[in-house]
Amino acid sequence: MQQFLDTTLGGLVLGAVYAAFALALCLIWRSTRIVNFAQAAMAMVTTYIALSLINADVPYWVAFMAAIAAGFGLGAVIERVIIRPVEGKAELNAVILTLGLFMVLHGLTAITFGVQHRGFPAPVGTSAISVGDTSIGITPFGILTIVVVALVMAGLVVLFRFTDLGLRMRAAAFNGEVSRLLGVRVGRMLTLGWALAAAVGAVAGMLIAGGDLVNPAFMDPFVIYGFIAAVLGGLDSPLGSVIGGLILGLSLSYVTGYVGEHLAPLVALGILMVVLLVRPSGLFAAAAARRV
Amino acid sequence: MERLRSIIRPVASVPLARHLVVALVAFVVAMAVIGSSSQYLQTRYAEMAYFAIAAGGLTLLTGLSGQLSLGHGALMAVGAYAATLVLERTGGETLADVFVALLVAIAVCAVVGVVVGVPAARLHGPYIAGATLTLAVAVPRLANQWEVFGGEQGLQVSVPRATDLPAWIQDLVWFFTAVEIDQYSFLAYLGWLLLAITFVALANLSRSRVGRRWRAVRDDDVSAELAGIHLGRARVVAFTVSAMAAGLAGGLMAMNVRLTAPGAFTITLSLTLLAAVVLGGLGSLTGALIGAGVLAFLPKFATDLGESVGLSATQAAEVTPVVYGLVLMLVILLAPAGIVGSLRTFLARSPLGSTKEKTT
Amino acid sequence: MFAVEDLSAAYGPVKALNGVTFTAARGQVTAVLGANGAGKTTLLRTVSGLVRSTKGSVKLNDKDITRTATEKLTSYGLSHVPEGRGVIAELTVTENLRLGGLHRATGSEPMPVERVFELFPRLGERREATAHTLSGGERQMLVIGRALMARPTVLLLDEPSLGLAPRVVAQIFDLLRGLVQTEELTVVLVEQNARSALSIADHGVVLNLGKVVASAPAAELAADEQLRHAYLGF
Amino acid sequence: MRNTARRAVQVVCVLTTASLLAACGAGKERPSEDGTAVGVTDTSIKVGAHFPLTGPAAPGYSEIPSGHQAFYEYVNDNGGVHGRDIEMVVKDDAYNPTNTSAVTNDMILQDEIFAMVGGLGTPTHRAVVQRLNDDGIPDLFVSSGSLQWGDDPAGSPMTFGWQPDYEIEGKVIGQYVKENMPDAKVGLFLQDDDFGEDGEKGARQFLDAQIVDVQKYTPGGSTDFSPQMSSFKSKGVDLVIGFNTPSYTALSQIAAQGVGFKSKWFYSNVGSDPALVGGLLASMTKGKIPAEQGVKLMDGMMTTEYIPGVDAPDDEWVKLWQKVWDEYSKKGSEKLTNYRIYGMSQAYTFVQALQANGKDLTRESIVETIEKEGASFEGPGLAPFRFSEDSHLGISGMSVVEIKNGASEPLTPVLVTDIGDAAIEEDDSAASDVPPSSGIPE
Repeated sequence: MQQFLDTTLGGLVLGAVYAAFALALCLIWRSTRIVNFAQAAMAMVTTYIALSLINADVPYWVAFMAAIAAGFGLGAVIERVIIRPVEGKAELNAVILTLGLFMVLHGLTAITFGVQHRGFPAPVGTSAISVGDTSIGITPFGILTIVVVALVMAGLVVLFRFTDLGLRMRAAAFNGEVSRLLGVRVGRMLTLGWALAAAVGAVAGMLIAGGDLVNPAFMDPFVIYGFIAAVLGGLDSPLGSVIGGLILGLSLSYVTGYVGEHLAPLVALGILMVVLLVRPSGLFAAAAARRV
Repeated sequence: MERLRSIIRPVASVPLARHLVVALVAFVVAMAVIGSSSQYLQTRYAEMAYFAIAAGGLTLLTGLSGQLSLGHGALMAVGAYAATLVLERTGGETLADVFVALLVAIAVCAVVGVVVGVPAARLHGPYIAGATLTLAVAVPRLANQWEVFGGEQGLQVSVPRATDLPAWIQDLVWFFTAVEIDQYSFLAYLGWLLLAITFVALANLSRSRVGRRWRAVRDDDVSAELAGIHLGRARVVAFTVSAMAAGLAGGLMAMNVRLTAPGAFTITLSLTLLAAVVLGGLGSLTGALIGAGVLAFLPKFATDLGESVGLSATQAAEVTPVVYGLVLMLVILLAPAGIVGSLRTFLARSPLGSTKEKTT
Repeated sequence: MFAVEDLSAAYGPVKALNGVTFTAARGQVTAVLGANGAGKTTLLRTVSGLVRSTKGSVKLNDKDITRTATEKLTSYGLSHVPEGRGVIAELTVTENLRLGGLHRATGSEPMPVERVFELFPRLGERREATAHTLSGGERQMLVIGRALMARPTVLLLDEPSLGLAPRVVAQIFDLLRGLVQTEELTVVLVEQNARSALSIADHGVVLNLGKVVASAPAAELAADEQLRHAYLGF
Repeated sequence: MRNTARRAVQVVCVLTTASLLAACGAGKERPSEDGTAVGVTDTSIKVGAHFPLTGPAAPGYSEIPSGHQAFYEYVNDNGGVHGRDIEMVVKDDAYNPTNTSAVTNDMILQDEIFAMVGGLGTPTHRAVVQRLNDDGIPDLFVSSGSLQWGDDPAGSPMTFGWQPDYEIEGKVIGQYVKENMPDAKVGLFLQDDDFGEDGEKGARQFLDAQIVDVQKYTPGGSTDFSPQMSSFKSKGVDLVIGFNTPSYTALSQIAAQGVGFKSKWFYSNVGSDPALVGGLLASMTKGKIPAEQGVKLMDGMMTTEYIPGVDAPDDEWVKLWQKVWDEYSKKGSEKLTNYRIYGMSQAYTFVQALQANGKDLTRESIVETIEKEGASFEGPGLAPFRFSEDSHLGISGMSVVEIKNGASEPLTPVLVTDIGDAAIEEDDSAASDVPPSSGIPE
């Protein structure tokens, strides 16, 4: 029972980060109909930027903000310079392009920062919280992770539901031409979409890295797990992404805890295939069925 | 001269015969080049051969039927483990053992190809990319599940010693290259022989009715379906063929590396294969060969280059993936047809090229 | 005043517009008519900058807007209502309308969403509905209402009658006629349904194969039997 | 036909280009076998080894080759061995067996090394043992305690171990725990390969009844061990014995804290360096706390020791290593660490073997020398080597120590034993060896 509780709590924390990451993928998908396979590498780069700042004695939360800002800038530049030419072209092109970007960012980070594992600090404790005599399987940092992800989601809801900017971004994503006719600067909105997504990705990177070792490959599992979480929720639906992330986090935590860590990717593949073949528009699709 | 033409013309007009001639010429040249190379270079050529086989299968799939697979690293793993387990049982001391192992690797991969291809046929674009990428990560981890695969440290692969090879092969090689065959050159010859055979088979297939169907499916699946082509079936066949090539490549890789372990089949391997076919030009076998050559020889050059500009050894090792990544990006942004495709367009535009096109 | 002069455009080698010239007067409805493929929609898309013109100019109140970016036109007071009932299906009715008001004509007062609901009470009843649940007529009301939110002086309408029942078309055209009078709008109405269009238009322009073949007061066009048979299909 | 010809030309062009390109970089004639050994000239000996310079096993282990190289330079500057300078090629395999196979291939065919000395890692080196033995290349002093380097001299005649094997380490740990903590509920934390397997084998000789849970990890796999630690916690484990590499010591500590699992810890020698693990822990835990405090987290952990380390600066061997390191470290700012001492100690043994071999050096002769004389080599090891024609296993014993303030305090005298059911005996004889005044073995 104790193990089940610990595994569940661990899965929730993991799921929260998957959710944030899936949310980032979802933002990009909505704005440009592209699955960004370089998202994990971008988040890794911003996390390294934060690490260098922390090692230069910059306070943790300043570095955290710097990572978000760096993500924002990186996302904007990448959309403008690299992605814009393939927007609206054959979807294979964008897939190959983002995979190439993944390799380049990966390699350049390794060359710049080295490939060794480095410790990454956490702003709060990473020891389990005790209630009376028994400790429960969640740490202050785990709680912080969930809170931060919840804040990010709340922020995005406010942005998209209640602000004019959010309305412009949604319109640009759904129907670029009509939006242009209504005066929306669609190009800017798409850039902003990528920038926001990369900033959310940067948050996910910081949350994964905290209290753990980082190396240039530390975000690699997110290339597939983030994608699966997003597809699970239906790529188009931010709420779906969040729920997809939590489901995936819990599933993988149970698999790792009770069966074996090495089977986690296989289970993830199984989940993905079942969703794609049985419910192609995702578990929480609102609109018409999508073509997979 | 006229008589010569009359002999050549029928050969040239039958695709199979034409491909056989090209392959034969290429193989003889390859033998000569391999025979006169150092042992180190022979290992590179052997590597180039198995990469080319895998890339050939992948380029056929992606270029002709429009399906992008990032899971070919996993299929190579399946082929490698199949061949390794067979060699472990048979002892791997004779040429026959080697061929049995490779045939089993191909057969197993054919089955896996169908199993993966059926669901994959229903996916497209980013979905099939994500699913096959997951496959590439998941399959090698199965080695940790069952004892028989040897876990993380993998299985050793035994290959025949050169002296155990049939005498006629030893003589033949000596006759052609004036150098005694050894283990390294043996693996290089074997690789190039199988490469030639594979490419003839693949080239023929893409020229055949099956190939035309694949192209139809790639270009416009709705019309293809209206024209009576069974979409799913065409895609599954394409996937299976390309899985078989990956299986053969995996088997050869196992023999060359002499170890089969999950650590060999990383995401990077799959992405690297993709880089090879994109660089050469999707759908082009010549392109796949060029791409494979780059895969086999680039790492050393890129690493040396990195070290010469003052990077440490570990940093320099990262130059290679950066180059692969840049290749993927630049080809997509600047020359989506790849090297071979761009050359063709260029030749077709020049007056020389256009007359050539007419005569063929 | 809205004027198009010698406007040409092409899709690759195909000339879609070939020296089109006409003027739309303030407070009037100018109908652009012609068969399918005559270049009507291309004309509007070229005016909006969605298709690049190869020659000629577009003037709005004597200001040259030929090369103005599409996104800026609403601030100049020009609203283009695209064909195919270009609602943004994923947004609600209110959101669509709000979006329309975000980039108004420079110097104009914001228009309350309620004003549109007064004009189109049907939309008011469905204000929180997602646009893809609307009927064809409702969608057409929504895009017109949305365009009005930008306080335009010139309204370009692309095939508002497409796929609608005659009763609904009549209803929408009535509303349009009313708007032109109360808001002093300049309306360019592109229509295949020439009979209905001419019934509310002041002036008519007939296109064929990208060229203007006739330009005359609406009543004159409606009376020209030969022209009607050749180009207008009634 | 033109088409055919063009195709053929294309293919030939590709091949030719490839060979030309390759020729610029690596065109070398195959080695000639005319009596002199490959990699040996009158003035030099070239050796090579694979180490994880990158990846999760790199922390600590990547420092070992710098110890080797510093000691070789020291020897070279003092006249070399029989007039020959020692040159060492180091290749990174990132602790991935496939890479090991590839870089070993390069070392054999491109660098043409005489012998491999100190190649690191159980799963990694296992991948190349057969290859090295097939090609008759001496494979000396593997940096790993797996049994396979030494328990089958007939099968792998060219391969020699160096450090105590994991089975005898498991036995020593097992006996200590059984005698001193008979009520402990033991959980094993194992690397999922021969490393963990050999250690488990030794420990089970004494602790079979006390082991209540076994958890494994894959190097290069997940770095989150919360599930494993949760399992220990739920099974009531109060003593964990870990056969793992240093990063995984840090990661298991973090995961244990994360799930609130409290226990005593006993890490095998390879995973226990207090300075390294402490530093990793410090940087991973709360904010920026100094490494010394991270080292404190290691306090009370137990491990074993078979060569003197940096915490014994007055030891004669450590004084020698300090002197060599101060003079020959490539980057003066870096400190002497236990891993560099490990490398220098191995290098010392190799130089010792070369000296004993005499001037006529071949691949066969060096193997013969170590088999005949290796057991009497005096060196930094606390216990003697077991080298003979029947065993290529390395150092025969160790003492159990407890970590306090980043230093180790002996809990037992040196305990010497062998694989199988050989008895464990106290034997301090080799611990009193001191280095020759020149610092170079004679």
